Amino acid sequence: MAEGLFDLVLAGLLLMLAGGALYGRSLYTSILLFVTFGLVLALVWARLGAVDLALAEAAIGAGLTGALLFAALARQGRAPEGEFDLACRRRGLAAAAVLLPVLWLMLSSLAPLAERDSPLPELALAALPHSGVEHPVTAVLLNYRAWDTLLELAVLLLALLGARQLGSGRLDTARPWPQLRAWNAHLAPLLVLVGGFLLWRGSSAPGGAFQAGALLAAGVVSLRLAHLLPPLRWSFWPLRLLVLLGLALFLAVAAAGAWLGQGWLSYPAGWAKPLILAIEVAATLSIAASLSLLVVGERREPAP
Amino acid sequence: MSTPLFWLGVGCVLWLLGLHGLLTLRNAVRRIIAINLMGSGVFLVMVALAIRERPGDPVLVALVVTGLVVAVSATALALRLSGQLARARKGDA
Amino acid sequence: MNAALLSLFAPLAGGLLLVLWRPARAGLALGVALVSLLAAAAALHQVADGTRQWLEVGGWAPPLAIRLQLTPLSALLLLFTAGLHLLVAVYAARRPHAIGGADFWPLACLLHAALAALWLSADLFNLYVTLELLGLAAVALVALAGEKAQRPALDYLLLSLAGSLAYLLGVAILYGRYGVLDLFLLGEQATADAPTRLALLLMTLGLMLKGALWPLHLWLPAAHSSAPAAVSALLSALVVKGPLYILWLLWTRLAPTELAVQAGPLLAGAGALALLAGGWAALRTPLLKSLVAYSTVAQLGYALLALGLAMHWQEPRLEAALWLFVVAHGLAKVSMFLAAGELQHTLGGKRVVTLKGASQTLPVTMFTFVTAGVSLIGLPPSGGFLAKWLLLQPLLERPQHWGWALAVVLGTLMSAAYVFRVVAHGFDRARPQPPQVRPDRFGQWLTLLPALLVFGLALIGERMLPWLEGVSR
Amino acid sequence: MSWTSLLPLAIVLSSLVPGLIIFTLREEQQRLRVTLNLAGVALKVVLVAAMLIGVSDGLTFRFSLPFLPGAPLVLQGDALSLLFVTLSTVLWLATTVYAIGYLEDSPLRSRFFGYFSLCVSATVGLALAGNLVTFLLFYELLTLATFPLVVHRGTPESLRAGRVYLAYTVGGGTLVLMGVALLHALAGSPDFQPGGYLDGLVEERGPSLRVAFALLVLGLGVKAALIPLHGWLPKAMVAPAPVSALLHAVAVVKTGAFGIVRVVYDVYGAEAMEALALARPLLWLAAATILFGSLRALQQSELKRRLAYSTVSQVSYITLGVALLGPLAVVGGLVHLAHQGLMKVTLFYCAGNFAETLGVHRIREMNGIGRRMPLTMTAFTVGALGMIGVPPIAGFISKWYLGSGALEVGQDWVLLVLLGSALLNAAYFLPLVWRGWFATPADWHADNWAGERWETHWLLLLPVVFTALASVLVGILAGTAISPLGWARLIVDREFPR
Repeated sequence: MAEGLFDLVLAGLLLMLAGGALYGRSLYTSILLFVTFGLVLALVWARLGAVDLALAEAAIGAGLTGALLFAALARQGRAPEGEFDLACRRRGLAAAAVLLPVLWLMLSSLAPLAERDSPLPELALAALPHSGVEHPVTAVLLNYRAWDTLLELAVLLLALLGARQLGSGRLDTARPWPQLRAWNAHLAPLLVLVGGFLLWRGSSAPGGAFQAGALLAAGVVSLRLAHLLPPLRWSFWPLRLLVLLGLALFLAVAAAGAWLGQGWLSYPAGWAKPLILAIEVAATLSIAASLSLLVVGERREPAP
Repeated sequence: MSTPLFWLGVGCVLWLLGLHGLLTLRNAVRRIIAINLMGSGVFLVMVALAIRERPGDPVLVALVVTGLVVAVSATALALRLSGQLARARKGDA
Repeated sequence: MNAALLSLFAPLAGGLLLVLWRPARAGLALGVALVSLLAAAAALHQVADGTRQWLEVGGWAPPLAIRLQLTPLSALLLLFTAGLHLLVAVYAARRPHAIGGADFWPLACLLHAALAALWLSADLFNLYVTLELLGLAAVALVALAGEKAQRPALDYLLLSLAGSLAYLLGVAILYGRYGVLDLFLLGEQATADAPTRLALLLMTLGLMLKGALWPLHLWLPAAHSSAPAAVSALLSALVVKGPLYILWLLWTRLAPTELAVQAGPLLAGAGALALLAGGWAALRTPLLKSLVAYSTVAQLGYALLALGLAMHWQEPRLEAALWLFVVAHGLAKVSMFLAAGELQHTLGGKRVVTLKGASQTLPVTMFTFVTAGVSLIGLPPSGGFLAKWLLLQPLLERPQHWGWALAVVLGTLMSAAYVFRVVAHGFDRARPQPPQVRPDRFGQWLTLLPALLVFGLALIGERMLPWLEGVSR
Repeated sequence: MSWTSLLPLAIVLSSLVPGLIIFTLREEQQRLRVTLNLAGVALKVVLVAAMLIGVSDGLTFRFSLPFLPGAPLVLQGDALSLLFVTLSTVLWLATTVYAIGYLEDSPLRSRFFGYFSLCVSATVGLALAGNLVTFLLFYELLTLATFPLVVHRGTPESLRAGRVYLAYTVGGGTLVLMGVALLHALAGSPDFQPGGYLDGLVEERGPSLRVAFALLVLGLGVKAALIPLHGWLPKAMVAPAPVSALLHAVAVVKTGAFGIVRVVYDVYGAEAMEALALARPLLWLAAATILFGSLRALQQSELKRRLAYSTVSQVSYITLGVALLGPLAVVGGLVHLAHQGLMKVTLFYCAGNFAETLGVHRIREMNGIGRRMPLTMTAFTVGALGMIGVPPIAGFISKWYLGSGALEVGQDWVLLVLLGSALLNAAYFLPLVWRGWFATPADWHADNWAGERWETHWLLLLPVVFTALASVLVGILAGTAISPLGWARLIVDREFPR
């Protein structure tokens, strides 16, 4: 009963925040509500037992997206919006009138799904001893469905390459005040430590490359905002190497497997654990580098 | 009403709410938020399906992690684009 | 299978190298495309007898892990992708104005890799990731054009994301219902119940949005026409075909026959309307590249029509027609966009009227445009004709199906009208527009190549048919 | 691959290859261009002669290449195709000579001659087409190759005409495409064969066959300028004179008529035509076009437009002969294919000469032109009299056979149509002849060829004299086996085995 009530409160909060984020009076409010939404969502994941997700959501969903949103707001300024006039309201009502029956349709046809189950979890658990890790989610991510993960690193790279086409991504940051500098100087190593811990934990318990990478990125971003780090320049090749490291290593392992007869992305017996660990470390560094560049990447270099 | 079914419904509502925003809103940043809400809705549906059994379905959770990273990458790109556009508009004005 | 993997690996690894190692971009990109092309040819050779090969990624059995499949069709699409990438890369190396920026090289390689991964995948969620990869690569390429392309790029990105999320929700529902993600395992189990219907509906809408299939095509003309010429060529020829491929897999391999039969006329009707609406818009637009982009909308209508009717009548011949349309349109569209870019660049204007006298000032490019246009119209002996012929045969066999044939006729007439609209300006000698820069001869002849290949397609078409039709069923 | 299978291909290539090379030539490479053109013509003449001999000896020439599933590309030399091939080749020869003279010193000649050769290749390929799919291919190719010729001058007027031309021919081409595709869906695409190949289907798929026939005849009727599909033809007169001559005497209008012959006799066959009751509507359409074209010709004040409407009328004689479905009438229709070609090309050359030499475009400007240009005017007179049907010029022969053919199958009313048309022809041609010879000379604004040895450029004069002589000769020698009449009888003997 108490659990049901908790669910109800969480869900109500979630939906209210979502509505507020969409239709908030000013853009600033909207973004604030959206970041809060992310945090509540992380709570929901935790409540539903998906700790990996809770961590990922807190770090990536709420933290990083929030940072990106505020950065976008800073670029956009507080331009008057003229968003919610009468025409918009009419449009909104019309769309709602269309979508409500859709909701009913969806709910009625999805209801039976709550009772079914899947053969995959059992298979995943049965194969776990051979996967090289103890945590089933990590096994899925880096072994059973490693191909998805590889491509997803490529997606991240593409987002970075796409953002690079857009000219200066530099934030016009004010000079940081001294406390921030001092505070960040202590915060950053802490973030690195926590990130490393998450990464390590990932093989046996919730946590892993993405969560760790996002935390590291947060550290880098805060250091950079405090001007404790030099500008991150794309033209600096070790940085590019860092961005590519995870994907390159992953791809090399895949290709080596195919070349040596194991099969595409098959780890040789006994090598699964070290290889997965190596890939995770490399991926963490790459993700951290990519995400930091996405947030605080410097202006594109002059054309050669 | 079982817990999975409840969260399944919440996920659907969230997805539709996002869709509604995408259909009606014009501001780029708000539309990006709407897309993210749609994404959260889908993830909620997936996790709701994952907790139908004990312990939860690791495959679905892993899929959500992947989806989350994809979503954040795309969001980052979209936000940069919108920021650039806004800046260009300010430059024009 | 290893050959197919090489065809995928080469552009992926090449893309990474190009990011890292910046000098000698063009050469490396060309090498990558060439290797991929050869590997794809080898892959096609392996399955040319109509067999299908599986690869279980990571060595895990199917329901748990991802499977890749190599069929004659996917091998052919690999070959097609690599060939077009090579061609565009050669052109881009020669004509730097057509690419927008140096990042074209890695992005084009990654786009190629995304498509290769898509053609090979047989797993619904993996297909989602490849779709996102494809979408982001395409958006990044569009953004290469600079400021004027940012609004279209953002619209493209947002709608593409919305499409992906609709698709993903569909995937989630199917997984919830059947507990597996492998397309063929799902195909064995699928029944026509409410969750399956809902999932298929969501996925179809999402894919139609991503593939710019009418009526969800509104983002396409702006995005395709504002991109640099080489990018437009890749986008129109290749990128929109990815979602179409998934749509085809979904409805012919996964969906229960009963549902496919029901949904067929809807898709076919959308296709017929796409033919008309796209053709009409192409006739009306004052801008050259926008005309070419609308023609993509119209041409996708043929493919959608073929798909819908193939579903409705369970007719494998129409599936062959669908893929022939895709290949013929891809080749013709590469030529057409590159030619349009060349015309724009040399004559210094975006509008169709600036082509006045182009048949004298740029005869080869104008000829390229016409040759490609002839295939789009579907005049013999082009690949477009072959595809249309295959589409028409089942339509004409029974008088009650002649209504569909009428749509094809109208589409043909419309495409003739917009192609000749451009051509007529080319022959106008009243006030010819003088070229702004010296035309590049090699580039001109290069753009002609794919248009000529479309005509070659008609000669080998008969041998290709078994690869396209029914083999992977 | 023996020589009998390669010969049809070689005949098509003998104009296609020079044409493609000519496209790449620079404007000033006049000599090379002329050499290439003439070499192509000469080669084609030799090849066609070889094939003529072969076919009259009973050899078959067939070249085939896989193309569509169940429908290969087939080039085949049979008696009927050779009639058209020979006509095209001879007139190509004459027109090439004429065009070299006509276009001397005008811009964009490489492009012109390139498309000109393509156009002839398409016509010849169409004549040699061994099945409907191949026919369709060359039919569409012809549309594409003639469009640049129509808009060659690049003026707003010619562009407008080009648009109209395209609208009609692409529309017609699409109808033909649908007709061919429909027939393929019903019966496949076997080779053309005398008597047709649809016999087994008449009972079962009668309505579908009727629809296919309507599609084909309407589509072909665009090029054959059957009413109401003739609108493009007078407008296309803005093209340079050699193009008008070629379009009107051979390439475009005749392909339409030739296609109708093929469809009626070698796809449907007389029996199926009877069984499906298709011949009668076609006959009416042809008769109406004959009268309508002549009436409209009478109203024109511009020479080329009058000739154009005359073409509308005259080409339908072929369709008329075909639709009568009797052996004699078919002989008349087929022989008219050749005769009308010779006579009409003569008339167009003459009109071109008048325009080029004296700037004469309108009929009233022709007054007394015979004194300034006697040779051209003589040729014009021959052509005009032949069109009316005065013996012994070629036109008389065709009308004689058409008339007897109509009587043979009991369609006596057709005689009235023929008679009426002859009177109308006389009414619009004889005044021209009278003006040319007997009226007081008009005041010509310019005389581009005053004081030279000949009345105009010799390259313009030669083809005129040649085709006029030929028109008379084929009339006089009609009784011999090598005349078009003899050949048409050979075709009909094979078509209607008795």
